[in-house]
Amino acid sequence: MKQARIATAWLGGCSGCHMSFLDMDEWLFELAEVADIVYSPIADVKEFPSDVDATLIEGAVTNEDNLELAREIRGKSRLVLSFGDCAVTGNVTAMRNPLGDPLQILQSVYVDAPDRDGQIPDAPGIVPALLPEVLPLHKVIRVDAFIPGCPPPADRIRAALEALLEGVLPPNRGEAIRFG
Amino acid sequence: MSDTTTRAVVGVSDRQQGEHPSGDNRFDLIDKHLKRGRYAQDQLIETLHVAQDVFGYLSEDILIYVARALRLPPSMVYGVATFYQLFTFDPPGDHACTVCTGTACFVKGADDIVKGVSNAYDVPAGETSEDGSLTLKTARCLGSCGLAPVVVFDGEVLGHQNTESTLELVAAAVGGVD
Amino acid sequence: MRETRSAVHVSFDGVEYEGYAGESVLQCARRNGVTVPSLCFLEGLSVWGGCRICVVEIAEDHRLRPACATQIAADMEVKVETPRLRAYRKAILELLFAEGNHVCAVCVSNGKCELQDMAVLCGMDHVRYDYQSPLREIDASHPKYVFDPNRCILCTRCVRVCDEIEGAHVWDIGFRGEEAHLVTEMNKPWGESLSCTWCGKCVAVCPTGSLAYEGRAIGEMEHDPAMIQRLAVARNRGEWLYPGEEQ
Amino acid sequence: MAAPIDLHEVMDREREERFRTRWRVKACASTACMSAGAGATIQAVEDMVEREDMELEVQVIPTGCMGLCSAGPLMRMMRRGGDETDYQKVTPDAAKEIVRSHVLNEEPVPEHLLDTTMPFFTSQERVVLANGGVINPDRIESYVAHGGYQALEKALTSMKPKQVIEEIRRSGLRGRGGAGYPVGSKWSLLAAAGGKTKYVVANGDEGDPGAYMDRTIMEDDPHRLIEGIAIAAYATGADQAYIYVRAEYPRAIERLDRAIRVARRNRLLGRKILDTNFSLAVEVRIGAGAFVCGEETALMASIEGRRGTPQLRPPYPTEKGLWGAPTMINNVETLANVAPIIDRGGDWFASIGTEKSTGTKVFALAGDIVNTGLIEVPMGTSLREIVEEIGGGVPDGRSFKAAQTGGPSGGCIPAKFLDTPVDYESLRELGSIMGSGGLIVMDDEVRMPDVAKFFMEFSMDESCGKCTPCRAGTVQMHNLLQRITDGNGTRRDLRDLEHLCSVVRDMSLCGLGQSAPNPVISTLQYFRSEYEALIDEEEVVHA
Repeated sequence: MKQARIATAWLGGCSGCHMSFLDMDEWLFELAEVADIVYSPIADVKEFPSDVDATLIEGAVTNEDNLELAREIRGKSRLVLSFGDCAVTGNVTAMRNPLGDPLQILQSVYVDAPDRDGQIPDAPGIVPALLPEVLPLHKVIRVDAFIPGCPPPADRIRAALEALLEGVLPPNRGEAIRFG
Repeated sequence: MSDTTTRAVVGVSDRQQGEHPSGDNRFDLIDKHLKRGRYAQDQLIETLHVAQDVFGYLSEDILIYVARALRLPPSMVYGVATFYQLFTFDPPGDHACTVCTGTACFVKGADDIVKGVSNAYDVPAGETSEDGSLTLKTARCLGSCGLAPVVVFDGEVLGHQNTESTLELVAAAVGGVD
Repeated sequence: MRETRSAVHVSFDGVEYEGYAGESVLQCARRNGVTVPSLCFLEGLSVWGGCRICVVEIAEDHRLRPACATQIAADMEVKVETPRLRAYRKAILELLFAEGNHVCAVCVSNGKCELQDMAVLCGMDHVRYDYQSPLREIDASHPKYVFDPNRCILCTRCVRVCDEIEGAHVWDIGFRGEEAHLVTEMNKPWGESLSCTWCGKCVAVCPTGSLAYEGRAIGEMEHDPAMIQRLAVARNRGEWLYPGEEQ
Repeated sequence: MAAPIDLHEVMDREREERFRTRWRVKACASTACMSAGAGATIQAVEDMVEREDMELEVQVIPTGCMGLCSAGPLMRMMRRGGDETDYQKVTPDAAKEIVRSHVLNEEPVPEHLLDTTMPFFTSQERVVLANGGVINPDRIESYVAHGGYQALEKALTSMKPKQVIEEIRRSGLRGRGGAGYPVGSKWSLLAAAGGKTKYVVANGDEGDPGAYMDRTIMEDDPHRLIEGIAIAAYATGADQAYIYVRAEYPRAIERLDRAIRVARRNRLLGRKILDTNFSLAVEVRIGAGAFVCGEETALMASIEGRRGTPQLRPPYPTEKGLWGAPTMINNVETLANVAPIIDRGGDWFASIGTEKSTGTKVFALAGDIVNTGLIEVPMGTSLREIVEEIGGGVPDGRSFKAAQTGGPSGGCIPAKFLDTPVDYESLRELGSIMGSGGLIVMDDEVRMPDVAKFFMEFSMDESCGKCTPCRAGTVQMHNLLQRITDGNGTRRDLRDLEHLCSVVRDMSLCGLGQSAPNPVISTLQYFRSEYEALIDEEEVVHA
């Protein structure tokens, strides 16, 4: 049987969702038998491959790199899933939104804060520019299913993957969709 | 609560002849209205109207004064006052420019007039310019739709206005823009 | 005492139950173990009817009515779970989540929140509308409690309990529309309130993490809205119930 | 207690006064003409009459609205027992010339002549506005001279309350505030309600932008409203009435306050009205800028001095209204129809208009149309007649695109439905409503999604904030409309917008929320291509 091609990606988030992914422990070995992890922050792959069956995206869309990667993933994945509260709602990552202009936020964090010689990081091509506001993933690309949770517990991730491997969308009822 | 209010509030039950206990005789006018309405709690909105007519706006002191006179919870008085659009909590500017934004005026370009004055004098609609010279307001519908777009400047209703004519009007009273 | 009330037949989603005259649709459903989602309603307080989560369909005329404010009538057929109602409830929850800053992950009530529970119950797994991201300052001026307006859904339970049960009327709603928010006296910090009795009932009834005890960390806050029901029973019937004994 | 007014004596006296001078100058002093400069015009004529010793020849009478507001200031020269000549755009100088020319030379002044044979005047049927341009609103005698308070006298002295209600029922009169509930049924409900205290409330919180018929009635014919209220109270057993007026109408408030005082002095209000056993106190209550207060339960909350948030129904106001007592709320225009019905009979009224929508309706005609102003036509008149004939069509060589009725709760009716008769049912079928009677004509330059956004902004700003769908739903709908009209919308935005229309319509607590999506729904229905042209084909392009 052909191996399923699964990817995970990490946008504006704390990587907690990926930690929870690793918490699936020995089931990861079972997963490896039926699926290839073709792209992931926990796998050393530089380019996002094409022809991916399903991609789990952690994190909100907060800068230009996130946006670019999200669009690339959408173009190369049959299914895209918002993985965790940041991707689903913006969550903690989006807590800057009420404060408005990101430049002012950078100013207050890097310059106005009691820090000597503070300056706003500015390295075009290396440090990506922040978007005016942090957006949940489904505001920038089409998303097929949502796995809320901060982070989603390991068994919730496993249930989602099991469903995907069976060719259906993850459960979207009951405790499977609890935020927080 | 400031000293003024404390004194004013004492005055509700302890009226003296002559000067109002608050030291501000304008409170007399509120007292007169309250008395005529027999301090009925349903007179709240009318009383706030009177207070705003007298003082130009509703300060915290005035709200507390009215709340105590009508024996209403302060938070309720605050809730009622802020519910209604016509009550204002800041002193108004020297001149008031109200642009009608009813449907007929909208169809005839009232939005541009608001934007024009707002940009020229750096005053958002509903607020007063920093130097206190101009308050820019919008009105729901002044019912003079036949004259759309309508502008009211310092109480005078003017029909068939446009951005230029309105700016001229404002400039004549407030002074031009640099 | 209940036995003396006249009973009528009602049905919820086609299943027959017994209802009592004078009972609301919501009360009848709850008593019979039928789940009707709701948020602003709280047994023991006056009916507000603002959240619209408990809206059900009355078969007779297909009209949608809030279960909290609709009286049971004989042979009433109530529909709770229809595709339309499910879609509407979900939309309303999305609207609530989008208008405040409900960041569950860092909320004192995470895991014990009625709004969060309601999202689970109604199958809301994401918000399709734009988050409004309002800028609202937390009021931590009270020595015992914290008010976080970011998490307020304007259910007015606190306003009602303070006015109707405690009699202090510290809280009210100020402004209107999307600007509407909870205010204390003259919109001053809660800690400066002259009428607050520190009784904590508003905190007990809050369905979200908006009103909480000072010093609670994420997920540590537990509310006790049923306290008001026990209080009402004690006042009206002279019976002092233990927690969990509420009907 | 002073003796009540002798209506017939006043009529005789007024008739004499009418014939005292050879000329009467009636000048429209309603708000629209005043803002067009009528104040100076009237002043100029009065000064001239005094200076040139014409008092025995000419009397100047300021009147209420003559209707054609776009041609103001309006003036009418009336010869004793003879012809009338109407003038438009009468400046102070023109006015003096007109009066001199008539009085001295019996010659009209051609430049300012107003053609009263045009359909704007001939196609109207004035019941509610019958006194517009006729009486001096400041004088009760003027109202009485034109048949005022006859209906009240008739009701009190020769009809039982039940008969009054029956007459209203026969007339088929329906609420003029929007929904069109049968007035007779409403009155019966209040009459049947128990309790010692009952209230009648006149709803003068005319908030629809573009509608000003209620203001005109309150300002220009206040006694007609008071008479209607008194008859309603008599029929239903109420002894206290309120007139709730929006604070934006200071002139109406002043006029009503004075009219109430005068009516009381003449024993037309107060204790033992016209020496019968019927007593009624009427009080004006003022709003403070909240559209939602036009909603019955919100209005009552406001009268009680609270936030104008709507309450759940049932209980209905006629069961539990103001301070828990049975209360009936009627719109101002509705009540202005009452005296004529009692005067001339329900059958007469029912003979005007259509079978289900009887009588006339006042519309405020505005927007891209030649003749703007207040018109009154029989129910069932076609939109085409109103727009093309009475209104004189769309100016500047442009073409008609849509007529907006019902304000933020109504919809936009496209050209293909111009032949629709204007009545409650027909307008509802088209996705609009009668509303209070604002009728805004839009030409082909107007973009309909912009119109929808305009009204959504209105509803959003005016939402009281009590229920979730209206408070938060209107914000999201406005947000989506903003994006779409900015050209940044997507197909999904359009889908979300349509879904929200249903959510807000079906789930909101009160009429404001329930009808807030109407402008969007109707423009989507008739002008969908304009939305489609604005949106991007892409599913998601927000960032």
